[in-house]
Amino acid sequence: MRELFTADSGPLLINITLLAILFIVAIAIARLRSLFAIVMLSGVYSLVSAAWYIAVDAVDVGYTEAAVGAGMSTAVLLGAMLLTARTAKPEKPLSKIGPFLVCGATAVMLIYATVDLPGLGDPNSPANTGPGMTYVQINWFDTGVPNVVTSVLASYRGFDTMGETVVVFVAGLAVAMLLGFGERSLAETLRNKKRKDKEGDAS
Amino acid sequence: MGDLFANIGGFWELLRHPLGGAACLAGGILCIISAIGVLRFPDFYTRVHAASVTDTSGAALLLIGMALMAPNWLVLVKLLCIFIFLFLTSPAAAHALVNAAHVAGLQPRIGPVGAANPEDEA
Amino acid sequence: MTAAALIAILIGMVLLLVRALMGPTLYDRILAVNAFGTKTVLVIGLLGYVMGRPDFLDIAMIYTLINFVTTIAILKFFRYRSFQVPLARRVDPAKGGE
Amino acid sequence: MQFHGEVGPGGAFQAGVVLAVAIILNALIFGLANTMRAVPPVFARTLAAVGVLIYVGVGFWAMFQGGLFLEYQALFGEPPGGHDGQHAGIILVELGVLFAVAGAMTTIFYALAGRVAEIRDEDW
Repeated sequence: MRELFTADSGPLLINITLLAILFIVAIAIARLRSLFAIVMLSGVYSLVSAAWYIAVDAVDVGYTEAAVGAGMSTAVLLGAMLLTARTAKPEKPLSKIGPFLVCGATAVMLIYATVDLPGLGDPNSPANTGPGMTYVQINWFDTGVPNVVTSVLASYRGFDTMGETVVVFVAGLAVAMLLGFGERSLAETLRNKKRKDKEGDAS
Repeated sequence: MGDLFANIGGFWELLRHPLGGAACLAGGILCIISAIGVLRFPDFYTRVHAASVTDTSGAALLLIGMALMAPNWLVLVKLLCIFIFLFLTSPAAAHALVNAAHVAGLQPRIGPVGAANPEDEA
Repeated sequence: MTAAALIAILIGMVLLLVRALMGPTLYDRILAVNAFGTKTVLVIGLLGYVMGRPDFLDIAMIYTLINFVTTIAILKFFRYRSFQVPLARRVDPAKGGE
Repeated sequence: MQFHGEVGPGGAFQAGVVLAVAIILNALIFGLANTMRAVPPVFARTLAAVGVLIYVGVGFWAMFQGGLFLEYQALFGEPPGGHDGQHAGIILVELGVLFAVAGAMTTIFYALAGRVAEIRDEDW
């Protein structure tokens, strides 16, 4: 038992605990029917997964998960719940078997594939010896930017990042095209206020 | 005199890591206690009381412990920012929560200890 | 020491999760999720120390704020069923405030 | 976060989302109508478009200076080895991403939160 708490296996224990919490939350989200509880639990899910990203040293992914998963998506999901019912439809018991089989088969294949994966931070893995290492070596001479991730994203693959920016823009535009720009509520509030003022003057 | 100050500096450097570790451990134990309280207390309002143990003493002890172990000034400033944010937002959130529950008509559980829970009967 | 504190907080998180799943009323769930967020902030801070790189506190800082926003959003939505009602009124100096 | 972007972790996308979350907090506290008066929806979607334009504009600026599309080295026509163009180009491009993300997220939030639940009589 003592080895579990020494420096070497402490991070392992933390990883296992965080992943176990993630698993429990995922099962709970799948089982619950109240949409409110599901929105809140998805907030919990992204909190825990961001903590886990930091535990495996992926700090910028943790940043993104913190900003998008916990803050933005909760507000947007609550806004979407305005437009729909409060609880999910109950499912027929037989209709779950097909998806369950597909998910189980995928899980078995993924677990089989992890046997071949290199360890976390392994210096001999393909990702660390191939183009990744080249970027790290030539980056300072090429761009003079200290952070390799930024120089790869913005400089070496600037065209790719431009595509992503356009995708975000188009996504915002598409939602606005489908649902309207939200200006009607402003117009309606102004109209209500004007009417209330008029009633106040009359009385 | 300067020699004494140098000694104090060295002594502090030696002392601050065990002190910080002890403060962190105390904070962690308080977190467990508050979680047990949230799990075991009978009704919503007492649970809010248990949860606020984390927000006040648990978080304060942990942040003080981390600040004692801080390697440089930037980390110290960030910890101070977290401290201020936490102490501004968590009372506001707790008040909003209890206010919403009260307005919605959630009644506290009143009666002798060990009485049957009205939620169970309903 | 920090690793022990971290594991203690993780155990606390699991207990809170049980409350969030059991929670007889909706407010219990919100309370558990809010306390969970506070604990996550502390976990992120301690993780930096355990891994020897305490420079990640920015994320903990942002979490503190985002957790607050989420709680307020859920409560407000639950009470008014809409985002459009103001919670606080701006005091108009011309009218002397009402 | 935004100015972290070049030398440390974090970046424009996250900063944009945080900006949008700030606007959402304002909407939660002061009401959607007041926020829409402070940050009009027109401004939000214009911001998104301007962000994309800044990004593409940096690319075309490099082209007009005689380089390739998005070749930051050519921004100021400096010899190889100089890094001012790289720094300026990355900062400008990240500014574009910041504007685009913040504008798009705010537009999505307005579109979802600003829906009137049912159509009132006066709307006809």
